[in-house]
Amino acid sequence: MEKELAARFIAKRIAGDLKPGYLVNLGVGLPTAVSDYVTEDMDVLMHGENGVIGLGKTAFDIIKKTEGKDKKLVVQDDLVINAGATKAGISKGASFFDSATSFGLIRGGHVDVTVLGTMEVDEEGNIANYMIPGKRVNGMGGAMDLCTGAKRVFVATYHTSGVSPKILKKCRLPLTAKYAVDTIYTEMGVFDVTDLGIRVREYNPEYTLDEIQAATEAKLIIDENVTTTPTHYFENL
Amino acid sequence: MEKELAARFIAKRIAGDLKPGYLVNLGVGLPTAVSDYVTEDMDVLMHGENGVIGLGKTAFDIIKKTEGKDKKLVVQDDLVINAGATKAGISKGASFFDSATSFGLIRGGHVDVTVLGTMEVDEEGNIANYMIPGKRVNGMGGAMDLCTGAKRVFVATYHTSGVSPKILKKCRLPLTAKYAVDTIYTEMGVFDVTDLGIRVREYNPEYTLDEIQAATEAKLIIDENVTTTPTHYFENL
Amino acid sequence: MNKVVSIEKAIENIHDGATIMISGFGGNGAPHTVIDALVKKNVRDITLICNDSGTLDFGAGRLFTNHQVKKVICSIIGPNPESVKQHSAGTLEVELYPQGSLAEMIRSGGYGLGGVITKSGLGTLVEEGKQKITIKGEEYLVEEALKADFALIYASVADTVGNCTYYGSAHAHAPSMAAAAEFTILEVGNLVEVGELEPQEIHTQQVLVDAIVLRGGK
Amino acid sequence: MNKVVSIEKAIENIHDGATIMISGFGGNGAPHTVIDALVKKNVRDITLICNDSGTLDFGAGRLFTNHQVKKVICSIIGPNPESVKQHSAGTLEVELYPQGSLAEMIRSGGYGLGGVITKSGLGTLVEEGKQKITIKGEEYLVEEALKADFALIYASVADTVGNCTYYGSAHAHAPSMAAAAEFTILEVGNLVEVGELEPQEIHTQQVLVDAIVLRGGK
Repeated sequence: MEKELAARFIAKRIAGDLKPGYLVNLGVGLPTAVSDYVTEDMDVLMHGENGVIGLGKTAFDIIKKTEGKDKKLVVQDDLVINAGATKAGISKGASFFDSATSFGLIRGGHVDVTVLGTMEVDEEGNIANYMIPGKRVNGMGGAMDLCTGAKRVFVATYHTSGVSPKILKKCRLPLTAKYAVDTIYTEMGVFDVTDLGIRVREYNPEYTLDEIQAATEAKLIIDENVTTTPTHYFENL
Repeated sequence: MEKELAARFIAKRIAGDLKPGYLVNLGVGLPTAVSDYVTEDMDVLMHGENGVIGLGKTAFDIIKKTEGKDKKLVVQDDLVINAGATKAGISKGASFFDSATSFGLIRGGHVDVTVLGTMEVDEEGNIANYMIPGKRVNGMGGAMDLCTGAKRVFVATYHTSGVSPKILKKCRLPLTAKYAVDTIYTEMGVFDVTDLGIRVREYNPEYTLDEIQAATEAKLIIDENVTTTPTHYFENL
Repeated sequence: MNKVVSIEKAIENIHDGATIMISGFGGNGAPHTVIDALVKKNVRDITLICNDSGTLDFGAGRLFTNHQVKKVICSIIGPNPESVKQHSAGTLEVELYPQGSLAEMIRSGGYGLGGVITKSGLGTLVEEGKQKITIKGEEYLVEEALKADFALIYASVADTVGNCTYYGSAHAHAPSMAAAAEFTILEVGNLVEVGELEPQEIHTQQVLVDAIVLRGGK
Repeated sequence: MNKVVSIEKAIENIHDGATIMISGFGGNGAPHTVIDALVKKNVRDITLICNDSGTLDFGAGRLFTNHQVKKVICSIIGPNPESVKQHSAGTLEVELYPQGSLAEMIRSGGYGLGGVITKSGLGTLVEEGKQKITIKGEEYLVEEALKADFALIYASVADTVGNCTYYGSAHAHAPSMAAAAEFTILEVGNLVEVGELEPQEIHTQQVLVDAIVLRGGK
């Protein structure tokens, strides 16, 4: 699957697993695209760890919105941004709060799903997505809290780095969190981390199960419940 | 000094030590009377541990006040109460917040003075004011946090229980906090807890220093700086 | 998701033996309508987490009068003679905490922290049997996080999805309790439409509220 | 007590080597006017506590560009190449924390708690050299409280005594920073009279603010 199409397919597939009422936090990069497939009728709320519930998809003029009621709050450069520091809109019923509250909601298990990109993930659900020793230092941001606290951790990633598998027996890079990941979404399928290892829930029929195993370091569990990804996830990407 | 008059004298004397900008928390009982001697020009703010800065002296109709701007907040029985659960007013610039924030302000040293009544206090500044073993259980409420966190702990108390001294060498009742008290205000005078023991800062000239020592179990430090309480504190009580 | 339900529906899953947090301070700001219903339903053996045991006929105190509480975790029981009497008689277990520690213990339960590192209670009976920890040479007491099956809270105004704003002394432990319970019932004085509350005036976020009932049960 | 002062007066006591907390998230909601003045004054050897090191020309990031920071305590430095470069060159000390731990560490410093009991960072490099604690059979990491000499924060609206309300993404760590510093300078977008903010819409209380400056320095 071509890379850009793969990204959109993964995003759409994840959106399909978001249930009404879910509070969802999207990491930067690949995960951000999930919001493109979240429609209003899905009743899903977006969480920004910088202190917002109800992040909107598109940036509308938040300043104009408040001019009516609370003139005193209209300050030229007070914006709503998402966790990637990009200007964002808000949806109806949105709320603002401070970082301590925001991460309280995360650690307290009130965020139903966090979607994160990764460099490595392994069969114990360990995830490594914040640093490569000897390379440019970035910082973990909110990833460790999200991995530890969110009710469900979804990984959105290309199946391989292009050179080598990303789904490993054991992560080699410094971990972001241990035993954290619930499900891995790639262009090749949907993979649940279970106590016995990584189980293929469904796969993209463009690939054979053998091809998928070949692109994966961890031994995949393939049982009689495995299905192919429903065709509608490949449409209107 | 007659008991009711003593209470008013103690309250007025404490009010005299409150400086502009101070955030002050008054305990129930004797300390509550301090607010009677706090005038607006003193620029002192009252803290209620139930989540208010700017508790007013008198209960005015808080409901009526908000009717103009925020109609939706007008609920028949939403009141401002003080920590003694009595209806209270608020002053201009008042703010409401939750208990976690309120005690954060206390523990974080943002309350400049707490005024507490007591059963016992000793020369190390230990204070025992919340329980008598075998007697009716009450609970410590916010007293332990206030004693531990407030910048200055003032004790407002009658000098003796009527039967025995309250200012002891060592508290006998279960402690509310260790090394907590800064100053003790009684009808007999003002007593600072120092590293060397309890020093008489000033005394009520109705008593002799010998009489005061006789009513005190702890050995008092009396040095050349001791004065009598200024006469204006005895006026307009 | 409109969460407004009847009072009967809201409390239908509250069972005997449940751990319940109830907001309010001396009964002020308590969810009186929900408490009414709880008294009527006569749920027994409650472990109650609250600021104080209220008074005989106001706030959470009414549950003591009706002998529904097995254990109370709070900071004051003095003003409710019934709770004091039951404690003396050995029929009510009482766990007392400094009010500020209690506030953080509830918040910690709701916000995924294991406990509270505080000086409040050091050198007193409160520290008995508890862990201590030394940080930068200073000693602190560790108080463990509190969680509950249900939180019953009150707010002056809320929208139909559960965003709400407290007023006056009704704030207290309510926001932390909403986070610390599996199921939170919000009693509201004035219900408004979604969007009527500005984002910055919301004290408790909709995701923490599971059911909404109207004060008076209308 | 009217706390509005000139920007020069507000920062007059900020000295070389000071520990300074600066609010904002990716520079958004940062006190840009105060940062301008700090750059102009050229205060050196700062220990900076902030969410992130901003970008080259926005927010706290400008202090790196001007080589004023000796050490930074934050959760992200990636988006500011200057902070990354100085760190690689060994001229900037960097202490990274999970953002949620950082938030609670600042709050703990402001609210008199010794530290934070969290699972974030367990089993990672973050736990190295730190205390752990077991509560109800579960292991947690202890992260120590943070305090500062100065906090520089921004709010959309404030009254002249320092009560203020944040808006949008400007909230972040500002309320905790205001509590955790010895001296807090509040930069405000719109200044109003005392009494214009309703008690329930105040996010940070006047007692935490020591000086107020107007955005743009007017």
